[in-house]
Amino acid sequence: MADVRERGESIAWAAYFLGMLVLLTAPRWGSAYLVGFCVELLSYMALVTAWTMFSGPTRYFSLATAAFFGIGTYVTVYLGGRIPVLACVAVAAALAYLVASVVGLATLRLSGLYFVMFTFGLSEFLRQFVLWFEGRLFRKVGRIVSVPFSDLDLYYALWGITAVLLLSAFLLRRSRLGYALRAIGEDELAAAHAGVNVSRVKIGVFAATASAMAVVGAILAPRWAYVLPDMAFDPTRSFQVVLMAMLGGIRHSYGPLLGTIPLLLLYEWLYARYPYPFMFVLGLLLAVLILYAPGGVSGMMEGILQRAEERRQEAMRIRAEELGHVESGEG
Amino acid sequence: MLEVRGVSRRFGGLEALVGVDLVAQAGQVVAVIGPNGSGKTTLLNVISGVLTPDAGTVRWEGRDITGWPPHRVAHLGIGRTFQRPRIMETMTVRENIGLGFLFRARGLPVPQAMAMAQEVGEEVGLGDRLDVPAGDLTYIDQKRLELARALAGDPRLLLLDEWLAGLTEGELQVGLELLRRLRAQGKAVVLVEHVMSAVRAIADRVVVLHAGRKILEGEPEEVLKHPEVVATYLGQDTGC
Amino acid sequence: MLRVFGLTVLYRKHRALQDVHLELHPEETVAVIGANGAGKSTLLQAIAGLVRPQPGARIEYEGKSVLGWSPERLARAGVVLVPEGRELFTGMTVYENLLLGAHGVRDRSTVHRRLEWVYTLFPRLRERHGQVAGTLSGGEQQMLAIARGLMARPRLLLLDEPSLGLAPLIVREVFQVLQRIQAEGCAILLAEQNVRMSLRVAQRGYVLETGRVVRHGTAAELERDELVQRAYLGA
Amino acid sequence: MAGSGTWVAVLLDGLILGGVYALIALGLNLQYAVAMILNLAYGELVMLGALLTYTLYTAGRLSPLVSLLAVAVVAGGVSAAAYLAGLRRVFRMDRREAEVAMLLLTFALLFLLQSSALMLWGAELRHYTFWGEPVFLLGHPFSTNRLVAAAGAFLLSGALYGILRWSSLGRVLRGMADNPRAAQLVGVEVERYRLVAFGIGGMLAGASGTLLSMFWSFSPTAGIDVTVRALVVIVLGGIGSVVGSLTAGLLLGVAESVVSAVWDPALRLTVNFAVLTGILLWRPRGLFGWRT
Repeated sequence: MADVRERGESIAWAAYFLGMLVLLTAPRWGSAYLVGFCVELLSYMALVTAWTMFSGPTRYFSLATAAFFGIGTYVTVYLGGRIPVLACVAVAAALAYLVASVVGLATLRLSGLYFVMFTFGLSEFLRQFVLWFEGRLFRKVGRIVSVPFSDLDLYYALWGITAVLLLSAFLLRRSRLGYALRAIGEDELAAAHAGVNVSRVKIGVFAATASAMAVVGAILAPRWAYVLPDMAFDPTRSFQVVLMAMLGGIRHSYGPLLGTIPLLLLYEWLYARYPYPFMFVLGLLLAVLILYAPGGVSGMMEGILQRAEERRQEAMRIRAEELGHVESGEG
Repeated sequence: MLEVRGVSRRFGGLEALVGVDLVAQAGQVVAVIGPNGSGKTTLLNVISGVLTPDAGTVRWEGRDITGWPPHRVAHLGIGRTFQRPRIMETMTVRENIGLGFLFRARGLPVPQAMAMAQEVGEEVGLGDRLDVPAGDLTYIDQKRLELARALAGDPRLLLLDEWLAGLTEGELQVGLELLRRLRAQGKAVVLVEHVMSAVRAIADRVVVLHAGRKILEGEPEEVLKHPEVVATYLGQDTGC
Repeated sequence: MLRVFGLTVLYRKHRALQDVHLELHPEETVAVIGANGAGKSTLLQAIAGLVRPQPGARIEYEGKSVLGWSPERLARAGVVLVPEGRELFTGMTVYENLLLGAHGVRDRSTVHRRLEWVYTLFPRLRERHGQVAGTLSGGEQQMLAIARGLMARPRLLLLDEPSLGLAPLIVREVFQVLQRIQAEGCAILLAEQNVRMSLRVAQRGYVLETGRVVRHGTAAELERDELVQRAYLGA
Repeated sequence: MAGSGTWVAVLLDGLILGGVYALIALGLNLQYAVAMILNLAYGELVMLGALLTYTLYTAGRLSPLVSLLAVAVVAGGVSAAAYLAGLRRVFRMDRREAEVAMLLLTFALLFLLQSSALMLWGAELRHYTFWGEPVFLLGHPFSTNRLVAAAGAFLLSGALYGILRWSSLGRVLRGMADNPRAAQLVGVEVERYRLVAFGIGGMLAGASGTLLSMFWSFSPTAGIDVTVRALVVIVLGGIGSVVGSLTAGLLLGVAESVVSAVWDPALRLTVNFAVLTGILLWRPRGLFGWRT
């Protein structure tokens, strides 16, 4: 049975890397609209991959994607003009790492409940803090982003971070760190007794993925002509990342990305025309997924593959019996 | 050498452990017996770092490890199994055992750790099911898997919590044989157990706990015949 | 009163109980003895509806099949379990624990009559009635757990390891009360490691070893039986 | 800013605000401690209450005090429906899956309620004036609606506290919060009482919405802010502890009014979060009790 999973996994990952190559060339042949869509796709692929690397195996579900993304955005907004873009990205990563470490220290030693609650509140807290900060410093909220960063540079930078995240997610699966995270998700006490420093691993990986999210935010900032805290820290971004991961299925390393493309297409097509009904449908979809298909699309696919495998082995066994029967009959 | 001195721990009104001492030398099997609720598992939790004692000290190989977290205690070469086996159900048997090799003090790289798991798997009788998901194993095999994971951590002290419970006669002999081999390798074993025939067969020393206190210690034969021990188990006929 | 046929319970593919048959007549005390891990608690939990037995089992209480009933429905029908580890409302007072024991009893005077009855059986609980349950000593917590069970006026009381972690003096007090409870018409199924005390209180007994009933007989027969000795001390 | 007079005003203002926070936290605490569901969509229920009151007042000329009960019943009904429709299934899952599923389901509920409210009422900020005239308390002007709201909050909190403390229903609910397995063993129909607790929690949310709507402006997207404050209060007060929620609610109310008086009202949530982070780092179990 294990080889069915192996094969399914390697096919999926091969497809993703191929897809990334195609995306790399998109700016050359794609229309402006298509490139815009690819940017959206790359950003969500990056966010979903980063989110799943921590929340997938450990089952600590972070609702703070929007918060870290927002941190990245505002680092570029404030420092974009003054320091080189790469420095912006580095500062964003460092700041998010710091914030995530504090969140981790405060909650990850307790039950998962505190962690989810805290991350839920984080983006709202940051949104209001930046609102106050801007009001105080510049007398008015909302900033125009002027950064010497052409669209093409932005695209390739975004492609870069997404590729790095995909590669690390792929490598994580069979790595020591990957096993530590899965062990923590299954039974923290047993993991600790096997020698895993549970707190350090949880906080470290959570902070690393948080800084990756901030990097995505920092890179994307120039795309918004005009930035408001409500847009940068919009809680629906956390919601969509969780939904994409759940739709794809978090029990497999390749699962979450499966959920990204369909939802993004739905978003592009419906959100503009009827935003509120669309959000209602998404809420319903998440509820249905959790109740009736926790394994998500990849879970269902694997179920189908496994049943097909069983039927194939069953058929082989029957044929073998008939042969055996025939031989003994002759012997 | 393990030295537990005057360890006490309470939960609200309940005194789980009161001034308990325990010594276990290398190459020695110390059985800890006593009726349910006598504090046996709490004692293991204090040694392995799950609980910090209210009083008393835990010393291992000359070093005071009282209150150390479980992962640092594990790195000092102390392995542990639990009353209800705690295994990683979605990982295969090989991967479960590999965790021990991965995260012990001098952890091995992944391929090597998974390869080494083969040998330890065979030693506990799981050699033929290395690629089965651990969730599919029976209760007894899961207990074996837990021991294998502990052994992978190259321990010099093993804390076994009712590891021999629920075994048939044949399985029991296999288990005892394995414990004898571990003792011969110089490992110290603290065995919390109820199966008296096993205690009689393998224990070098027996410690008896009752309601959180150590009421007796000594050779198995002598202890198991002692009136007070018989009373705690079969109950005193204090008239009714 | 209670009849159990072909009861098998699996725990992680392991047979915690294997085809157990058991009977209990009205106002009778039956002891279930066996070493730890023999399946005593599992048996009581299966009867109390906390654990789902394998198909083919039959559990009849007062002639009706109660297989699959929820613990709360069984409790209201008079089958009360005092579980291993007692499960008290540790953050609430002794008095409140007892009142909750009589959950579902509308008539206040009945509740108070039962309260008086229980306080006479366990005088120390009357002294401690305002104290928070979590701060009681081990023995007092065990008495409160039994008293709370009695507040439901059970016709069948399932007692799981009442002597758990108690000093011998208190164990005797607890068992004396069991005798008085039985005298007032309550059948008791007692799962207990403390063989001698339970055979003193019970009329009949079943001996469990790794999930199977290996011996069944009157208290007197079992007391002399060398198998019981071996089951415990591996003589 | 100094002067003893103004400090009294700040303190009173804080207690008024704190009273409403305590009420909100009580409802959330009841839903979590008894029904064992931490409802991330709790703020949306409060917003629903506020918006319903707004419509009944502006369109139906119904005074908020009159519509309070009706709004509470509707919010309670919505909570009960959500519980029956999906949250109930959480208890059939194994423990680790259940906790995550419960949180994600309420997260989904949040967007269901928010989007419905946006569809019905649109996104703009709403406000209505009701009993705006000032009343002098210890020589300081307070708008009547604030005082009425605070009075309502204290009344409802007191009533809930009384029910929990002295009534038999309250004893059962506290028993379920203390030890659900024990409640089952004494014959409590845990399934039914969880629904009752979740429904009552929803009613309190609706009622808090009505009270808040009297002196706050609100929009369908302001629910998250309310939930976050309530979470801070129950963590500060110790999850599952009624006394804790009441005390913590008042404390936070005062802290916020001091901050908005000294620095800037926009910093109110920042204070909450700073306090929450401090508490969790220093004393993870909250001040008064613990229950996770």
